[in-house]
Order: sequence, then structure tokens, then C-alpha cells
Amino acid sequence: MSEQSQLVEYALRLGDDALVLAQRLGEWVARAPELEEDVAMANVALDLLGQARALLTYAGEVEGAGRDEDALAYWRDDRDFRNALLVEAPGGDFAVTTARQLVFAAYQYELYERLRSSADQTLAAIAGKAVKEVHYHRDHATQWVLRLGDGTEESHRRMRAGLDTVWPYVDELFDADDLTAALSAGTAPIAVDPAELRDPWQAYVGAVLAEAGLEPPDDVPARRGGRQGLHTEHLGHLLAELQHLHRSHPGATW
Amino acid sequence: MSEQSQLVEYALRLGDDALVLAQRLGEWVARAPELEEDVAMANVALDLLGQARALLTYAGEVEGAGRDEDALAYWRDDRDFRNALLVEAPGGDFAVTTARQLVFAAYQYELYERLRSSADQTLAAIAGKAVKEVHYHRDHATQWVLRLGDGTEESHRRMRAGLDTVWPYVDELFDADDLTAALSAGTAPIAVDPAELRDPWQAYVGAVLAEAGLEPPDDVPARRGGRQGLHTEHLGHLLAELQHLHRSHPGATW
Amino acid sequence: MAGTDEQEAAFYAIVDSDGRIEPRDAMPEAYRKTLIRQMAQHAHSEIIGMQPEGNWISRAPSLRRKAILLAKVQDEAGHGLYLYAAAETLGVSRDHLLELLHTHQQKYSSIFNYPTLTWADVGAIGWLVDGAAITNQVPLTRCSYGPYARAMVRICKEESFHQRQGFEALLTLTRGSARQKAMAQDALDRWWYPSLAMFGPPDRESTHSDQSMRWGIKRFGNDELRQRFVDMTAPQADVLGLTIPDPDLRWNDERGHYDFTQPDFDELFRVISGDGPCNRQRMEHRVAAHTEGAWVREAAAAYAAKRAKRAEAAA
Amino acid sequence: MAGTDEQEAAFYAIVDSDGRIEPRDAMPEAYRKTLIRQMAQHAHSEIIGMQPEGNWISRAPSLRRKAILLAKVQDEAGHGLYLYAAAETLGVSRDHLLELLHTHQQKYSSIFNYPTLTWADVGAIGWLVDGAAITNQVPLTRCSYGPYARAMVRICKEESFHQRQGFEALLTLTRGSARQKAMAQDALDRWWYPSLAMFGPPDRESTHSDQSMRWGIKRFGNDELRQRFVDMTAPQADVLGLTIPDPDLRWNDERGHYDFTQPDFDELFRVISGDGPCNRQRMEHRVAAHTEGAWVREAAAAYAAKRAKRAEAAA
Repeated sequence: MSEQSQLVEYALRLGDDALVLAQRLGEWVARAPELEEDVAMANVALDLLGQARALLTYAGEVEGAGRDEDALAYWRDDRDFRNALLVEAPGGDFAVTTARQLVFAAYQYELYERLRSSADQTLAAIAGKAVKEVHYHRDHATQWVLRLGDGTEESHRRMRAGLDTVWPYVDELFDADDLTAALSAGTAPIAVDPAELRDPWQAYVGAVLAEAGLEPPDDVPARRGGRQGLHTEHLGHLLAELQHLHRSHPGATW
Repeated sequence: MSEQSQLVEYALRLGDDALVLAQRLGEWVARAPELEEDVAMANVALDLLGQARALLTYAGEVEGAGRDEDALAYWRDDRDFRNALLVEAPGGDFAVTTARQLVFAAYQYELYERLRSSADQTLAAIAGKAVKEVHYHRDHATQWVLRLGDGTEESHRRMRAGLDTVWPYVDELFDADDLTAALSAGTAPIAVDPAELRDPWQAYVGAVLAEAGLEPPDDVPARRGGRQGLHTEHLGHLLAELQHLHRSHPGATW
Repeated sequence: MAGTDEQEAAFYAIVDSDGRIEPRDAMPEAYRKTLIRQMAQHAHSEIIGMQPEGNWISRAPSLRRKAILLAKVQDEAGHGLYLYAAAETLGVSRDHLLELLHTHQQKYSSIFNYPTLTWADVGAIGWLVDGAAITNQVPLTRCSYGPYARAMVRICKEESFHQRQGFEALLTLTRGSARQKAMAQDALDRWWYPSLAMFGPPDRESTHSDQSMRWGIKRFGNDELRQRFVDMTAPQADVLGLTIPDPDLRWNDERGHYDFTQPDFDELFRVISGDGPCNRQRMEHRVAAHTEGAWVREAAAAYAAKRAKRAEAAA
Repeated sequence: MAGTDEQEAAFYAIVDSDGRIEPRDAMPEAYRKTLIRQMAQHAHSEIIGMQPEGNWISRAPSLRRKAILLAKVQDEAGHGLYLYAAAETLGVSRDHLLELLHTHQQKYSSIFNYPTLTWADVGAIGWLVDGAAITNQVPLTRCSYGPYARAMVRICKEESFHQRQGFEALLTLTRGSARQKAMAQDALDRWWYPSLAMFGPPDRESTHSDQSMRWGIKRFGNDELRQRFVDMTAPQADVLGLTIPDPDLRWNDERGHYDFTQPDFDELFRVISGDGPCNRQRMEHRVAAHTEGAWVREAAAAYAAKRAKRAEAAA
């Protein structure tokens, strides 16, 4: 794989994570437990969508084949998406969504924090903007984990179930592979080695869970494959909604 | 509207009813309360799908513009579908589905029973085959209305709620309009006047509900518009699933 | 108003001089009640109004449009927050107002009982529904109750942004393919009369109007506002290249206004009274979201109470 | 067997002469238990197997394919019914067997723990998974337990129909567009080794095999069946114009069989023990359907009881 292709692939991984999670969070709008959360969910979704647009646009530019953000979002099939499995699962109840938000925002925070120093100026700039947004997402998720974990018996039970639901998808976030190895090698690395993020992620998430009176589930078999386009069955249904209208009008401007 | 266009439109109404309900019933497969019902739901869905295919094929032939069953099922948009609103609503719980099945099968039975005498040979033949299938659908729904209505307190309560959910869509089934008036006029009518079906439908459904210890909901504002392509918001989502893959490969053979 | 004549005189002095009544000012009880009902209905409309547009978030045809739509629906939630907060200055809680909504004791704008059937409906709502809302609401930026007037300033600013976005979305469609243009025309055909109906019944049938005018919480009659909306919108339809579904719509030089066909007020009353295409769906969706969220709100309350207790114990 | 020597001799006389044991015949307790476990696992596989293919019912790319798929998934439910009924002849209820499935005390075929990612997977399941199932099951049409053997006759007939349909669906893809052909190849790449693993571990590691052979409920070893499947399937892949993802696959003239790479049996054991891509999803789906249907089954039981009582009272 050329360095150019590697960079495209890397930008797609980051961009697809953001795009697919934005789509899932959008499902909460007008369905949240209180009005403040309708606002917050939409806000997080908007931030993620903004990140996705910047990253997909950049992937298309580097690729140089004339694909823009919409070509990449609307015309790739399930097997071409590069997001981690975590973001594609259905939102479940508010506890499942909260658990996912904590896991993902804490991961994204550590990632973007380091990606600001990328030798790739565009990725560095995208990360510089995103890290502030993600800091808020992480804080927002943290507050809810505390409230649900240390709220009522029911919320505690649901929050534990939420963690159980998302935990199989945690390991994949930190998987290094040939691509990340190649892009994060050298003195001026372009990418962040995902494995590096595990410890600081663990420290943050562990502290939040402890304060909330929760424990990370253990002995959970890890699910992976998203970076290779081996997704869960959920992604296809999500893409059917996402893409149907756009694909129904090939070449149209919106 | 030429008589030819009227016939196309009429076949689309009947065909879309069957197609959309088949799609909804398909959602129950591998989700039914017991294995016998997985079989039964699939069976009813298959019958309806068969009716839809015959009717859409015929609509395309009469139209003479080269559209086959798939062109009509996969390439028309929401506003071009002619099904009654009843069939497009989400299935709800098993009681909602059972209520809809009773209402719809009892309607379809009276309809096809009469359509067997249509001056249009093709419609008559389709109806002749379908009426036997629908007789079974009606019987199957009847058995479940009795079980749920006269089963447990919970099932009775749910069955009442199921009737409440579907009842607003009942009246539309029996709406006559210029199209049905034109096609059902004369000594050798092509179509059945939907208004004619109301009394026998009422007699059948009323008797079943009475035996089940249930009452038809009253004072429910009627919802209509499907025959004019004025659907509920549910249809668009159903079509996104139904059509996404087919539309993603224009011109492909499957 | 625990009602001395002196207080009443002070109230009217402020209102008559176009001043602002503030939460701690004395006010007639009927004024307070009317304001609460009006602000609550307005807040309810914002949150129910999230549903028809929210219906297209997952399917928006470009990422840019998806972002614009998400931001718009988010603004509506924000407007709901401002307005419930403004109502709370009159001593009524958001929870109580939601309870009144959920039990059909308070209403929301009847326009949101129509379905969004195609993507063009999102544009049409921005252009027509937000356009009508602004026409209704701009005068309220000068209404006599301070918190309401200030909320309306913010809301109107955002809504005129939405209205331009809706217009622009439709313009893109009408400059697009034949299918896109047909989609836009179809949306206008379906949303035109319901939008005209947003101004309420003709003045001659409108109840309470005189009193509200006297109190400075209504500045213009329904008919005048409806005319203003038509005068603003008809030329915009020309720019879009769309035809307003009213064969009698034409400029009247003498009146200096457009002549137009009134909406079907019987339909309006039917929809208000519960018999619109989506009344039931909207309320079921709303109540389900509220009910399914109950355990979350309870958890937040329990957590806050625990924290307060711990803070107290530590103090 | 409440175990006299005479009964045991009678049992083996039937089995050894390739006769059929029927429900009322005496049989060793271990035979009964093994059969129940095997039939139950087979039945569970049919009903869990509805999920991966069911995943594409709503999105099938033509109405004809939708009908074929619906009919196929319906057949699987039907197979589940036959097999639970066959197991019930041994004095165990379907409810009890489902309970054992839901509490992870009984298993289903590991193949259904892989996801169906594209439409071509539906074809690949028909061609490969049903093909492997038939290879496994045809010998069971002659197994020693009558009800099981008879159920297998019916099931194998339907499954070979499904296998041909799957092949035909893939053939249509490989004769279609480049995207369709790529989809078919991708499906073969993903389903090949999991299909080979359906025959279980190599004979040298297979437990209970000898006993099952002795009892006439297993006729051939895993390795022999796996070889038979490869020999049947490899030429079909050529007809399809697809490449089996095994660089070492080639005809061995000397052996009169294809040489091929064994599947990853470690992966098989991981998936069987719960660590496959969809184990959790399949079981959650299954348990949710069962739990959500409880009130329906209770209603049906209550209704039947009431009717029986009324009939009695009327008699």
C-alpha cells in the first residue's frame, strides 16, 4: 500500500467512526429523556458529523479520484466502511448510549490530543479543532455515567448492562496493525499508534467508573473487524437509511 | 383518466396493499412468539407477496411502458405508492399485528370473493387464487383474536390496544372514489365497489370481536390518503429498506 | 394580582407606555394565566415541531444538509428550553407544563400534525412554516412581558436564519432535476394552506384577541398577519419558480396587497381538535420519549440529592 | 433402558440389522440422551439459522428473490418443528429444549454465528452451508431412530432444493456486473472455511464418534464427510467462476479426491465456546423473541383451558 493509500485509509477510519456514530446519535433527537439531552445529543452528533465531513473530504482529496465527502459517505457499501464496530451497534437505552459515549469520547480524546502533532498538517488541524469538541463529549458522558451509576438502583443496573453491551467493542479501538505501524513510525509520524492510547484511556475511564461505583466488565470476548470492513449486521441497515435518498438521485445536487 | 390508466391504478392499489403488508409481516420472521407463528407469518407474507407480484406485473403490462414488478416495487417513490395506510404502520406487538391481520384479511376476503367475477379476466384469475389464501389468513387471524381477547387479562388489554391502534385506518379500506366508481359501473364491472364490502366485513369482524369479548373502538377519527399517495411517515422508512440494495445496482439482474 | 387598584394602575401604566412587565412586578391573574398558556403552547410547538423535521435526519441527501437539519432541530429544542424557562418566571414548572401537554390539556401548533413525506418537505417547513412563525412572532419581541419578549428576540433571529435555509434548500431543488423540482412543487402544494392556517381563525371568530391586544401580548390581528405572510411569500415563490396552489392569488394594486384564498378553517379546527394526520403519532412519540426517559430523570435527581447530602455532611 | 439384557439384545439386533428403533421400543438410556442432544442441537440450528438469512428478507433485491428467501426461512422454521417433534417422541418437551438453548446448556451449529454482510451471503449460505448440512444429513436419513430418520428425509429433500437455489443465486451474480461478481467472491472467501468447520473437529479429536457409529446415529467420520463436501463443491465453484480461497486446493489423481487446507479448528472451538462474531447477538435475539412472546403463549394456553372447561361443562 502506498503512503498515499495508507493516509486515505487512515482518514476513512477516523471519518467513518465519526459519521456512523453521528448517525446513531441523530436517532435520539426528539427522543431523549429530557430536553437538555435533545440539545446535547444533537450537539455531539453535529460535532462528529463536522469531523466526519472534514476527514472524508480530506480522504477524497488525498485519493485524488474525484470523490468528495458525499461520494464517500453515500456511495460506499458496507464492506468498504472502515469504522470500528463500537459505533454501529443500535443505541439501546440511554445507558447503552451513555456507556458508548464514555468509551468512545475518552478514546477519541486521547487520539486527537496526540494527532494534533501529526506531521500531516491537515490531520493536525482537524484534530486541533476536534479535541475541544471531544473534551466536552467526554465530560458530558462522564457526568451521565456518574448520575446513572450512582443514581437509583434501576439506573445502576441499567448502566451495568450498558457497559456489558459495549465492552466487547472496546479492544478494537486500540488495535494496531500494519497501517498504523507504518503511519506512526519515524520521527515525524502522521498517525497515532492506537495501542498507545489504551493506558491513558484506561486511567480516565477506570476513574470515572470507580467514582460511579461501577466496574469494567471482565472476561468479555472482544469483537473486531470493522477496520477491515467486516462489520456487524447492523451497519447495513443503518446505511440503507443513510444512503437511500441520495442513491435514488444519482448525480443530483442538494 | 383513460380506462387503461384506471385499470393500472386499480391494480397498483391492490398490489401495493399486498406488497407493503408482506414487507411488514416479513419483519416477524424469527421474532414470532412461537415457532408455529414464524411459519404462519412467513406463509401469509409469501401469499401476499405472490399476490403483489401478480398484480404489479399486470399493472405494468396494462401500462405498456415496460415496467415489470421490480420496476414498480423498487423504483416508485413514497408518493407514488397506492396502498391504504393500514398496511404501512409498524407491526407493534403481536396484538397490533393480529388486529391488523383480522381487519385486512376480512377486507381482502370480501374483495377477492367478488373480484372473481370481474370482467377483467386477469384480475378475476388473480382473485380466484388469492381468495383461498386469504380465507386461511382470515381464519388464522380470527383464531388469534379469540385467543388473545379471551385469553388472559394482559392479552385482553393488549388486544384492545391493538384494535385502538389499527382502527383509524379501517374506513379508508371502504372508500369509494371516481376510480372505483368508473371501474365498478355497468353490467360487466372490472372492479369491486369498496363501499359494498363494508357490511359483510362488519358482520364478520363484529361476530369475531363479540365472541372474543371485544368491542370495535368507536369515535375514532379516520385516517386516509394512501390511495392518493398521501402516506404516513412510516412508509418512507419501509421503502428505504425495501429499495436500498436494488437501487444501488441500477439495471442489474438478480 | 393580589389586586389593589394601585397595582393595577401601575401595571397598565407600564403596558400602555410600551414598557416591560418583569417577573416580580404585580400583574393581573388573567394576564399571568394567558401568558402561561401562550408561552407553553409556543414551547410545546417547538418540541413537537422537532418530530416532522427530525424524521429526515437519518436520510438527509447530503452531509451538509444533514448538518444543517441537525442544527435546526437542535435549535428547536433550544427554543423549547428558552420558552419553558420564560414560562417558569411566572411560577409554573416545566414538568407541570409537559404534564398538561401529555394529557391534552394544552395544545401545540396544528401545523406539526402534518407528515413530512419527502425531503422537500424539510425545505418547505423552513420556508413556509418558519416564515409564518416569524411573521407571528416578530411582533412578540415587543410584547409586554419582559422574559417572553427577550426569548422571542433570540428565537426570531434563529428562525429567520432557518427560513432562509429552507428557501435555499428549495431553490436547490427547483434548479435541480425534474424529479427534484416536482418534489418541491408537491411540498408547496401540501404545505401552503396549512401554513396560512397557522395564523388562526379569521379575526371575526377569534376569541380573546381584544384582551390580548389590550395587554400588549398580541399586536396585530390574525388576518393582518396572514396578509403580511402572503405578501412576503408570493414573490419568493416566483423566485423559486414554484406555483402557489391558489388560482385566485394575484396582486391587487388597489389594496396594495395580494388577494388570496383563505385556508379551510374547518380543517384547522378538526386538526386542532385532534383529527389531523399525525396528532396521535406526535403525542404517542412525545409521551413514549418522556415515559422511557423517566428512569433517567429519576437517576439524575437521586444523584443530585446524594451529592447535596454529601456536600452538607462534609461542610 | 430399564435395562434387561434381553431388551438390550433386542435393541442391538434392530440396530445391527439396519432396522429402525421406534419411540415405544426399549433403548439404552445413553442412546436416548445422545439422540435428544443431537436432535435438539439440530432443531436449535434450524431456528437460529433463520436469523442470518432473515436479515435480508426486508432488503432482497428483487421480489422473486424475496419470495424465495421468505420460503426458505419458513422451511427452516418448519424443520425446527419437525425436529422438536421428533425429539418429543423421546419424552422431552420443546419448551424444555428451548430452555436449555436459552440458558446455553445446549448448542446450535457454530456457522450461524457469522454475520450476513451482503446479499451474496444469502446465496453462499444456500450453496455452502446447506450443501454441508446435506452432506452431514443424508446419512442420517438411514439412522437407527425412526422419527429422526423420517424427519431427515423430508428435511434433506427441502435442503437440496435450497442448495440449488443458493447456487443459482450466486450464478446470477457471477454472470452479472463486476460489483455483483466481486460480492459473490467476497462471500465465498468469508464462508468457505466456516463451512468446512461445520463437519466438526478431525476424527482423531472427535469424542463420542465411535459410540454414535455403533448406535447407527452417525454413519461416517467427520473427515470423510468434509472430503465428500469438498469434492462436491470444488467443481461447482469452477462453474460459478469463483475461486475457493485455498491456494492448496487441487485434484489429487492418486487419492481420487481434492487436496485442501483444513479449516482453523481453534477458531471453531472459540466460536463454539461463545466467542464468534454473532453468538451474543443470535442468543439475545432468540431470547428476546421468546420473552416478548410469553404473554401470547400464556394467552393461548389460558384460552385453550377455558374452552376445554366450557366443553366439559356443556357435555
